[in-house]
Amino acid sequence: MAAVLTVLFNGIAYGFLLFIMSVGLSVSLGMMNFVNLAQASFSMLGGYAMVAATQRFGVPFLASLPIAFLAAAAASVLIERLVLRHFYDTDDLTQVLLTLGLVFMSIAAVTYFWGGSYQRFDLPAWLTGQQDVLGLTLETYRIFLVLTGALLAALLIFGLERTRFGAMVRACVDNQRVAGACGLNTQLIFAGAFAIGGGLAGLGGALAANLLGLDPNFPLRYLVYILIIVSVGGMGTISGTLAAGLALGTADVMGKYYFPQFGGVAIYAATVAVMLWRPHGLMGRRA
Amino acid sequence: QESVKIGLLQSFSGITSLSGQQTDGAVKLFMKQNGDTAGGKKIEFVRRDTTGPNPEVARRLVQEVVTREKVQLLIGPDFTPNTLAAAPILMEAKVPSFVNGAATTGIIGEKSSYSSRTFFATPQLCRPLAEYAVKNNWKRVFVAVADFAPGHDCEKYFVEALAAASGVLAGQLRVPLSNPEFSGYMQRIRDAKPDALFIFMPLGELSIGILRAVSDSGLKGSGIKIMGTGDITDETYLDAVGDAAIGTITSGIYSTRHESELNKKFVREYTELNGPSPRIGWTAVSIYDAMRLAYDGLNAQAGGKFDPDKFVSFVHGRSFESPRGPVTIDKGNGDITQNVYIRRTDKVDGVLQNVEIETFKDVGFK
Amino acid sequence: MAPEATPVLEARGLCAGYGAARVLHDVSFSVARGEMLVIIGRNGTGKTTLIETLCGLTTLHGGEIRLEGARIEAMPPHRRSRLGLGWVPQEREVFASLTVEENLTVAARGAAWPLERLYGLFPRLAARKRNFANQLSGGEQQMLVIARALSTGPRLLLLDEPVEGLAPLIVQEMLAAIGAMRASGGTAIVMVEQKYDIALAHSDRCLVLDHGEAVYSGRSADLLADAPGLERLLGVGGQADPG
Amino acid sequence: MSAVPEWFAGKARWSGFEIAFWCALAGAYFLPNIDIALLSQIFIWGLFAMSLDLLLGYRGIASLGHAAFFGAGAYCAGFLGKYGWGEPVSGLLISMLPAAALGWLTGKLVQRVSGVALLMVTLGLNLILFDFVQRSTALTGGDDGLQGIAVDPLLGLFRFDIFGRTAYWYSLGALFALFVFLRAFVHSPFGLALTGSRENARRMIMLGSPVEGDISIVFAVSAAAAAAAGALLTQTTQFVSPATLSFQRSADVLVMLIIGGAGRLYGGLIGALIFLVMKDWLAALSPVYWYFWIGLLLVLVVSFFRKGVLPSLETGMRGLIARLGKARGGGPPA
Amino acid sequence: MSDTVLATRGLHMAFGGLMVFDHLDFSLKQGERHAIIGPNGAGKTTFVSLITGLLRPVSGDVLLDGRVITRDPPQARVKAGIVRTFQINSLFKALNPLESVVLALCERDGRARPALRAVARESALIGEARGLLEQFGLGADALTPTQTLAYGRQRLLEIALAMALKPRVLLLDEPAAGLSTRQGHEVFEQLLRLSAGVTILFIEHDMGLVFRYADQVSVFAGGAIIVQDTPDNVRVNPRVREVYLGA
Ligand SMILES: Nc1ncnc2c1ncn2[C@@H]1O[C@H](COP(=O)(O)OP(=O)(O)OP(=O)(O)O)[C@@H](O)[C@H]1O
Ligand SMILES: Nc1ncnc2c1ncn2[C@@H]1O[C@H](COP(=O)(O)OP(=O)(O)OP(=O)(O)O)[C@@H](O)[C@H]1O
Ligand SMILES: [Mg+2]
Ligand SMILES: [Mg+2]
Repeated sequence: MAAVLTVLFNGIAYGFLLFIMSVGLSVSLGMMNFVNLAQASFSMLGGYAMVAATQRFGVPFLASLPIAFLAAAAASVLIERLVLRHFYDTDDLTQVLLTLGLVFMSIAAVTYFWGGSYQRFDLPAWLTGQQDVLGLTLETYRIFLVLTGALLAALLIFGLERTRFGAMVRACVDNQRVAGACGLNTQLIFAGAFAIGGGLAGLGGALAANLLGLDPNFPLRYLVYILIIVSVGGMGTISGTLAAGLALGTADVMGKYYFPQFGGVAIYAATVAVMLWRPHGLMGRRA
Repeated sequence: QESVKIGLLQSFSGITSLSGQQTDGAVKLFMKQNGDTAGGKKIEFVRRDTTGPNPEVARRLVQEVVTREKVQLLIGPDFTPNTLAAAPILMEAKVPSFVNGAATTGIIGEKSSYSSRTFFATPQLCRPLAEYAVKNNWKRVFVAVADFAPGHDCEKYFVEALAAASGVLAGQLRVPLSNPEFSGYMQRIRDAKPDALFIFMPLGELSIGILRAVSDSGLKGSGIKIMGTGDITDETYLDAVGDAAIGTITSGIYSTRHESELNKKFVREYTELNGPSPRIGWTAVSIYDAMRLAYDGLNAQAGGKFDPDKFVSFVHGRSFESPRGPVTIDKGNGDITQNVYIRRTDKVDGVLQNVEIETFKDVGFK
Repeated sequence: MAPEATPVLEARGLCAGYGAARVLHDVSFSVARGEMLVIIGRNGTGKTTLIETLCGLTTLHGGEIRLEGARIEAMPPHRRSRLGLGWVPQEREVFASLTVEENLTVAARGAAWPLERLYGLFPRLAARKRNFANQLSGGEQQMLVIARALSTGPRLLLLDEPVEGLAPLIVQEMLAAIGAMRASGGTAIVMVEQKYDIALAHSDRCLVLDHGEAVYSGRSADLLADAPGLERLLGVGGQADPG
Repeated sequence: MSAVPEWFAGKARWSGFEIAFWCALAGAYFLPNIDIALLSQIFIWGLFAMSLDLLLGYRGIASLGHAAFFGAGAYCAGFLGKYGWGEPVSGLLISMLPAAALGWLTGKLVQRVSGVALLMVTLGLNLILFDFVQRSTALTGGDDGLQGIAVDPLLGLFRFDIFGRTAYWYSLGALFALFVFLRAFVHSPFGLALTGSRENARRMIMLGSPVEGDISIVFAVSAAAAAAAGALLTQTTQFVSPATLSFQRSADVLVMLIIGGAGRLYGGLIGALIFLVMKDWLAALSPVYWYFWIGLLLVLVVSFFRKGVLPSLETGMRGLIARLGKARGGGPPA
Repeated sequence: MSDTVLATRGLHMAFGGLMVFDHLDFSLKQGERHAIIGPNGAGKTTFVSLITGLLRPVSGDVLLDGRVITRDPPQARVKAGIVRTFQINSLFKALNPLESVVLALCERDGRARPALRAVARESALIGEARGLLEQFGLGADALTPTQTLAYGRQRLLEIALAMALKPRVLLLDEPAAGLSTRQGHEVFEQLLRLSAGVTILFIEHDMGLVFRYADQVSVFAGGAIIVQDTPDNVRVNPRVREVYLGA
């Protein structure tokens, strides 16, 4: 019984990790309707910012998280102003190609500055090891992930999805011309939304680095996972992304425990099934 | 002055770019120590990026360097599928090659009699470790391998050797190649209550991930011995694993800590030349040894026109002292016989190292 | 300061189009407080272009636009809107992924048109407020776009074929509401309308465009009474077919 | 007005550009120091991209798992070669069949989904197939590739040599044959119907068109062409590995098609040419950092050739011709 | 009753919680020109979509010539002769009018599926398409891409596409939308000239058009048909004035 509960908990923690990783893209795709694969690069950047802060400048881990957010947010706005804003009205595939190009460039750039190897960093002692909770032995970092993930989800759902700012962004995306003529400063709103999306991606990267490792190929390695989570959840609904993360996370961990012979196929099969069953995702908005 | 062209086909980009960096490092060091001529001919390199296990590209590049660049010797391509895809061309064009970064058995010899291997063959690492485990009374072993051909290979040899040494298979599982999450597997291993866990994972996210998971989940602290082929504690990735790697028992062909004058010189000069990062892994040694065989082979036919058949018959059957220890290239098929070391990962002077604790001498490639 | 003296909107010598292509040639007009100006003309003659030029959505090649005396032709669209320009686009451009209510609050400004007042004008919208805008019927979308423009509290309302697709009863109610706005708040209106009979009957002055040029400007009642003039200016239904 | 009855015929006619293009491909072989191995690979990728163009350019549905069909053809040709069917031309044709069936089924499966869902379903199916092939080492040799493929000389005369001469002519010939087929396909009423469904599926339904059924057909044809490309790769290299159906390949072919420009068959070929030549050149020039330059290439292409290189060139050409016509004072009669 | 072409029986429709109409019985006679009017959101467009099969009713049936077609897919209904136009133009933007009409004709004659014979060889169909475009006055625009056509021309093409299918029952959703009063009349005149023998059901908010061109008028409101009568009677009906026409 304890084993089952531990596995379940691990699945939930993994689910939150997937959520944290994907939420940046979820915001940019859902709110901005921009297929910004470069979010994966911002994740990586957040990870590297965290490592640089903690390892080189001795910043405590917790304090390095906002740094990761800000670094990625700044980079995101920069890229938006320089490149992406010229592509709001292009089709999905053009955006995919453009941002894929940016991902490639980021990989080479990171290799140039930080080298090709995996980054080493040590978590503070209080985040490592295991804790006894209600008779279960749980990994400390996973507990931390669950708490942070839940907090983040709550913040975003109530602070972004259900607010006027969220509606403004979606209005600008639906029709930039009309939104502008209705008095919305589309440039500013877009930049703001990109900052939030990029920052979240950076935060996700910083939190994920411990479990997933961090090297220049990080964006390519996790791109598919991120895409899967966001689409299964339903474009741009943060609650959907959370639901998809939790569902696929638990399914994955439970699957590996009970049916290890199925290997990695479970998550893909689940994706195919969900997308055929509900083409707009678990919580997709449009009818 | 006459020249000899050597093709250098390695992965210089992408996930496997570190081996490319080591290749460059080793070549640079060797040239510095031995000059840029061999057998009176100037050495020129044709360097191409295989971009990882990508047989279609590798084959085309081999075709290109052989038919257009007209290289006489080839170091590479790396990875088993690349090697296999290239073999027929090398056979037909009579271009001797040195295989490294590909460990599958049987890819040297009948597939291409012009090849020699300076790397290692999978059973070379798996069998000694099984014997070592049983000898130390870790009888019930759980086997976890990556779910792809090399993993299946390794699993086969290890389980065979374990049975031969009358050990017991406590359970086994195959981990998919793209797998960011191990906790379900960890629980499964814990449930099986083995004495030891044997791991084979390719270098990279999986090798790092599993050692971290073993440590984070508390499996390591619970008395289960963690062991595996040297991939999981390869020096290039060891620091990224961090303290989670300490205490891991691995079998390997080379450690920077290997006690020999030749190795100390090798490590010192390599580091001076290429800097401390990335650390020296077994790719560097494998390339370094390939360079030495190439030079020796060319020197042996100094003055004459390059003759691939003579070259191969000179290289096959050769024994020499490598930084890793004594090495013999098989006379029959060009595969490699070498010492295999059982190492324990420890922190030495604040740096994670693979410390050799036992030596299996002259282990064959079968 | 005499408010009656400065027109709410004054356009002088407007030349505008899309990119390098010119659609409007030297168009001038003005609208006073509480006044309603209709713009009529055949299909494709540049009426929508004129409205969009006022909003800042086209390429301006020359001319100036003053809103209550202040030059606005160099401003981006959102600043013009904040100065009191409200726009109802021709093609029912609702924010499709917002609910009806979000459409009405997302750009809301000022206190003149709170939600209740909008819903009072268009009760149909109140009934559908939780639905996404793209689920509405054609007429409902048209109501939504008008209500959205009102929600920004405009001093000058630009209406591009606002009665299109609306039931006759709703048209009457809407025109009545516009009349009330003009009377009480002094809101000025510029309206483009194909159904010139309705348009002329409800407006003070009119401007007739042809091939991007203003070919007539005067009192609506005069033009409505002048049948031959109408025939000459609005002619045989647009670019009539040769066959 | 006289243009009206000629409109369709004019569109279907072979233009001088086209003929010159194919002659250039054949003639490239005789250039000194040309990398014919690379060119053969470009033909194969070009065919693959062309097959995707049928789906994306003409029917407007993107597949993120097209490598599944390529790989199906590649493995099918591999198995044929391994188990004694070494004759290449018939092997190529046979290899197209299973993939066509697979495509038809995929079409059935996805006919009710579109957009992102379609991308994810095709991606998922591709990954599942990849996983299966890679793990079934006993059947497929897994990562090490299928061993023991033998391919007979082409037409019983030309051995597949190490210089890749036979491979060059064989791939070019197959590419051309399939191109002629696909070209006829898109110029038929069915091609027009596909374009109609791309533009406005709802309206097509209201014209009584079996829009959903068409998806299966176009998937099957596209899959068969992709499989032909895969089989060509196997036959010309006598090697097949799971890399033939990796996600990477699906992504690459999409990139090539978009670079070249979707919706005109040639786009895929041009895209393959640009992408592979640049990649080869950059990788040789700067092995460690070529990723950067390829990324930059993508960014530049979408920035300056919004709809792909070929359509942008066409528009540019047309503009130029119009300007020249004006300059001469003439201009086409209206 | 034998001359009834199209009918609905107890048609019930709702979107989630929103009931659009409840138990609707309606019939359309052969050769009739029938207008549907009613307040915005009364369900007129929805009704047309139910008949054409783009939407499925919650319950109730649609009948063509007395045969239940409620479960038939839209394509089958088109083949049976039920053809519609859309309230907002729904065209093939990248194709030109000639291609669009040829496409419609190929679909009508089932010539789109055999896949290797060139379109250019369908000279009979191409000729027919040209004739149709001439009739609608679109001859000069035959090769202009649809998206660059003026709105009024697009509106004509919308109708021409429907006519190309040789419908038995033609459903028109606000065909004069976006046109001036005068153009609206022209469109209707043209349509009626070309559609002898076709049963027509149209939705309009322009009463001038309704009262001039309809034989029968149905007024939808509040989920039901509140009045069905001749134009003259509908015009003076007090209920209709109250919910729809106004003063
Ligand atoms: N986005 C655009 N780009 C280029 N030209 C345009 C664009 N929009 C409109 N035009 C052209 O500008 C001219 C004027 O169009 P406009 O829409 O202003 O006419 P309109 O008088 O509003 O017509 P309608 O009565 O049909 O609404 C037309 O010839 C049209 O083709
Ligand atoms: N997909 C949908 N989801 C939810 N509600 C819908 C949907 N489609 C239509 N409705 C609602 O159903 C009702 C009927 O819509 P319909 O389009 O049939 O109206 P209509 O009579 O054609 O109105 P109009 O004259 O404005 O075109 C409207 O209230 C509309 O909001
Ligand atoms: Mg207009
Ligand atoms: Mg309607």
